Amino acid sequence: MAEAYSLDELMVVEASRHISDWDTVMVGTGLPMVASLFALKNHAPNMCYVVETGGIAPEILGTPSSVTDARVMYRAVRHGSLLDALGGVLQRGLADVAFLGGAQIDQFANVNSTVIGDYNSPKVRFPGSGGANDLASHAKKVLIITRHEKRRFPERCDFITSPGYIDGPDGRKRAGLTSPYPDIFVITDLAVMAIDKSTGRLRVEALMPEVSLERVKENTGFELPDGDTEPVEPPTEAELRLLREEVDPGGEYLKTPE
Amino acid sequence: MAEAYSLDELMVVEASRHISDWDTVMVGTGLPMVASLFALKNHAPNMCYVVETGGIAPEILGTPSSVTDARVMYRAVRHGSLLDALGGVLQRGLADVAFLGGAQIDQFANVNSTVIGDYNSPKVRFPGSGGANDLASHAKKVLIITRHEKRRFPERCDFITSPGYIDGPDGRKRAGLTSPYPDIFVITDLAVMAIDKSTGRLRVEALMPEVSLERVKENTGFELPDGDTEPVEPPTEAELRLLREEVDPGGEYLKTPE
Amino acid sequence: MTRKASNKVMTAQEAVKRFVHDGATVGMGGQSIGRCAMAVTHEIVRQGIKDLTLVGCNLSMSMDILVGAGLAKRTECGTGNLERFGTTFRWRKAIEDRTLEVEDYSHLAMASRFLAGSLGLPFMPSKSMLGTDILNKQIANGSDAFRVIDNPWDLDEPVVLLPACKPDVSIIHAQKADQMGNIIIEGFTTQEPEMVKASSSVIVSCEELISSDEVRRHPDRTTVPYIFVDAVVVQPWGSFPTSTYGHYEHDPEHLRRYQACARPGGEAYEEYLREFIYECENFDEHLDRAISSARREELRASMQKLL
Amino acid sequence: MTRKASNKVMTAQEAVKRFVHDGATVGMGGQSIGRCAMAVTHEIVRQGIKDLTLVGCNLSMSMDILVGAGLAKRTECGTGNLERFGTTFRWRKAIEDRTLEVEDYSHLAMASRFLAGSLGLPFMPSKSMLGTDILNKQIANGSDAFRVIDNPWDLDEPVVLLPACKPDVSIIHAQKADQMGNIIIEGFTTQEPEMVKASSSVIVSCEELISSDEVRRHPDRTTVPYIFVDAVVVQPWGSFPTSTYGHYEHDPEHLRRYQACARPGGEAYEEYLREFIYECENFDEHLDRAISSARREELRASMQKLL
Repeated sequence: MAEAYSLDELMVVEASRHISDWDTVMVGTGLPMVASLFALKNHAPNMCYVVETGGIAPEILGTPSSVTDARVMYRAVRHGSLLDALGGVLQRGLADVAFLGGAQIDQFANVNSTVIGDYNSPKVRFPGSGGANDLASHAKKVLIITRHEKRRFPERCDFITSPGYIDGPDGRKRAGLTSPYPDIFVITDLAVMAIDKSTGRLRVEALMPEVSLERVKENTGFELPDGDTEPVEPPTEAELRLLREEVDPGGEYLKTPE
Repeated sequence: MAEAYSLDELMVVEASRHISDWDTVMVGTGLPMVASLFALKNHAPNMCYVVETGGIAPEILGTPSSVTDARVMYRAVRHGSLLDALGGVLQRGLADVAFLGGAQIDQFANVNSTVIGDYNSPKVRFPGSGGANDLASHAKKVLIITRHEKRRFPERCDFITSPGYIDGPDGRKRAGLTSPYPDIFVITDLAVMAIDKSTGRLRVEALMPEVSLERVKENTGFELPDGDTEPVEPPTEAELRLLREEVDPGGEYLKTPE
Repeated sequence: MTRKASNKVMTAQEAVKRFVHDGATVGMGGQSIGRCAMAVTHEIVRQGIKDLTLVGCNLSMSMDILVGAGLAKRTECGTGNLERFGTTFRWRKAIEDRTLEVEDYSHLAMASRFLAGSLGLPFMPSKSMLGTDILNKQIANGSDAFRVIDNPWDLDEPVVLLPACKPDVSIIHAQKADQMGNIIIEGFTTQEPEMVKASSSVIVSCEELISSDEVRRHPDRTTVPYIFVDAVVVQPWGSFPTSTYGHYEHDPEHLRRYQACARPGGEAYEEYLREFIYECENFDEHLDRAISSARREELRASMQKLL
Repeated sequence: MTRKASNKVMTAQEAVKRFVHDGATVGMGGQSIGRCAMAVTHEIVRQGIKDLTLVGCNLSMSMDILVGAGLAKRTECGTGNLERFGTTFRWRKAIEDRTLEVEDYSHLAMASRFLAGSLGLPFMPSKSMLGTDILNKQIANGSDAFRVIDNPWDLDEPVVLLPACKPDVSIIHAQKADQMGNIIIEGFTTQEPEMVKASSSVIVSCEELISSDEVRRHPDRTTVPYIFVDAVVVQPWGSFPTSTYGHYEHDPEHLRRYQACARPGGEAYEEYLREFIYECENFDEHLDRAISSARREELRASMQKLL
């Protein structure tokens, strides 16, 4: 009998599964950092973890609290600058995967991390792009991790900080982005959504255990098409142990089940 | 009674006098390297010698034979790249002085180091710009050192590799150069010529000992206006000793008098 | 102006007096909870230098203090936050209240603007921000900072041009410097190499003053040579409560204490500024109030374990 | 293509076979009489890989050999020469005979083109070459490589745009590398950091293979990380007769010997190629023919005195 786990935990484990061994992965802060660290320690020991602060292929120590944390620089093969990482690796086209979070994600997988309300008279101001726009613009595959709440999934973002498919299947191409048709996955505590390249819109690909497509739809502010879904594999005991004991031992990012 | 010296030696000493202590000087290869090294050891101990290969403020060991020679990197405060030196110091506007040589120099102090004859069917092909174009384009003051032969001073260069005043007083400004009105000095074994900013043309400012303006004119392919000239100070014994014993001890660059 | 090989060691007080002026554009070193130039920032607050435009990639606690103290009129940056320790609350409030001008960029876009400045170029191309509101809404707002042109070698390819960013003065905290102003930054370097080289003046505070002889023994390790630097302030713990790689970790306690005052603002925030900045003659006095020596040892030991 | 952390150590023979192809654009490491990638160059000559476009800032003896051996169809560079040791005679002759296409740049212009390539940008602005024939005659010749536009923020200011230069393969010689391909260049780095990062494939020969553990102990010293590198060739003396900073000085004797053959060309040059390249199975055999062990000790000792 498998151990109890929280959907937050499974979300992180499932997100990590979208990283393959040997991938070069450009990693944002927060949950992306946790899920990438999990991948590195679990099934992708040869991945090249790249931090926007410039570290290349660090071995990473448990639970960094910032991209400037010495834990994300541990035994890197090179320390460098923002320009090296975001320009010389990412914009240069060498990131297989980029991994970010976001406050709002819309049906085209555009991400808003700038503002709720009007840009010129904001209701709530968020931190802004940081490296997120760069990550979403230049990687071959984009992973977005966020908790599934209706307000986080509006039909249109109040402000597009980081491009998804913008407004349809050829939106990125028209905008002139160098990576015009990337795979994009949105991994939440309820489901995995992916861009359908024929529409440029998100659809549900997989559901967390005991979560129905209906429940996902109820918690999503834009329309999701019906279609086949797969169940997300629960975490193994070994995965849970790794997550709890090495990746986030203090539970700084993830709650374990009560 | 002063020691005998060659005009080659005086040319180098005189050229060095155009470098002041504390100047940041971007130095090309050959005689500019020798004259700048002389300035550093003689009267400008605090100058910042910058080599295009990236060395900043090296202390320099005697007679380097190349900008890649370890002698020009000796005890630098930083090693770097071509981009650091030519982009980050020179184009950035931080060079007080740039110091170069050249195969042809015309009346506007334009320099040719590319080709004799037509560019598309060359009589003689030279090495090309190297950093010379960058030096002449971006420094606040430009020093050019060369032996005085008529064929080296044509009315118009066969090919403008490095800009002087191009075609008149506002030639550089019109071309869009960031340093539109630099001082330019041409130091030879016969004379010191300088740009007259009202005409954008070279005129003789100083004459080597026992050299007449007539002799300079005979050895120059373009017209030189009459006007006041000063005599170039002969080198002191201490200067000659420094030149011969520390700067070019093997006589690799300069012949001493027979 | 060319900076010379003279002795540039001075107090933060003198450095700020000489190189930071009302209305200046200030390049902010550090990022998030790492290596922010806190000592120099405090001195700017004490001297009340105002109408500042703060520029950088991630602006963090040092920026938030200058905004909170009412000294900033504008920011140009990629983010304002302290990651796990929350957002920059005084900055957020000032934007929501529309008392602060902001220009938004991606981190790469800001780094690219500094790169242009560091190379003496008027602008830098970028392939970021295309198709987004960072570009579109700011252009619609009449911002002069974004141009989209066709790549002359592929007319189907739009390219963003961004104007060079050349701060009047940059303030950074580094591990090492010598008295000439040669700087060694260890670990991550953020946008600082390009930003510093793009700046008209540069103030560096450092954990450790080393000899120029040591610099000349390892010229490969110098991050920025002295020709870009104007003032060297020797200030151990100069980035507290943010970390300095190799020296000490960030201090979660003091970061939370600041955030607890910055979030509500008002009296709580005024009290923070009074207790920890205005009433302190210098940064050492701030440190005496803010952190015990036992705690300092802990943060040093904690960093040592991560190297 | 993304390069992985696998073991990339191989012979020059294998590296050239896998990564240098007929018609390739080849980025040339080193400069003048310093750190040219001679071992890899010799292997290209032995394998007769042809129709090459050679790119770099200062192209030197390695370029001259490829031109002299009839393998180059074009160069794009800032200079061809060996400074005190004379010009690159085979290159000069080929240009004068109009058997080689050339595109001329300043050194900064070429470095800027590599910078664009290394950042994934289609072009880079430049303020060099304005008002000169490098620009004007090549534009008049119909070259597609130069555009002059107005600075959008100051319409009175012309700015040159240069297209990114992205070599198919770069060949460089470094002091140190590990088997993953992390590279440490000591001393001057020429245009190599940008050129290497702009390239689709990279072959590095090195004086010394170090452990990845050593690389990870000093991440501040890595010049280029492994994600840009495809092949590591361990070849002490791999830049002979040019120098490798920290290891050995250039060898004036062999440089003069080469120049004495390159200047006249013809039989003398064919003989040089035969004796020192074609008849050698590998670079070690070349070294055995070209320099005695006593002389090697002299050049090593001579470099040690300069450090």
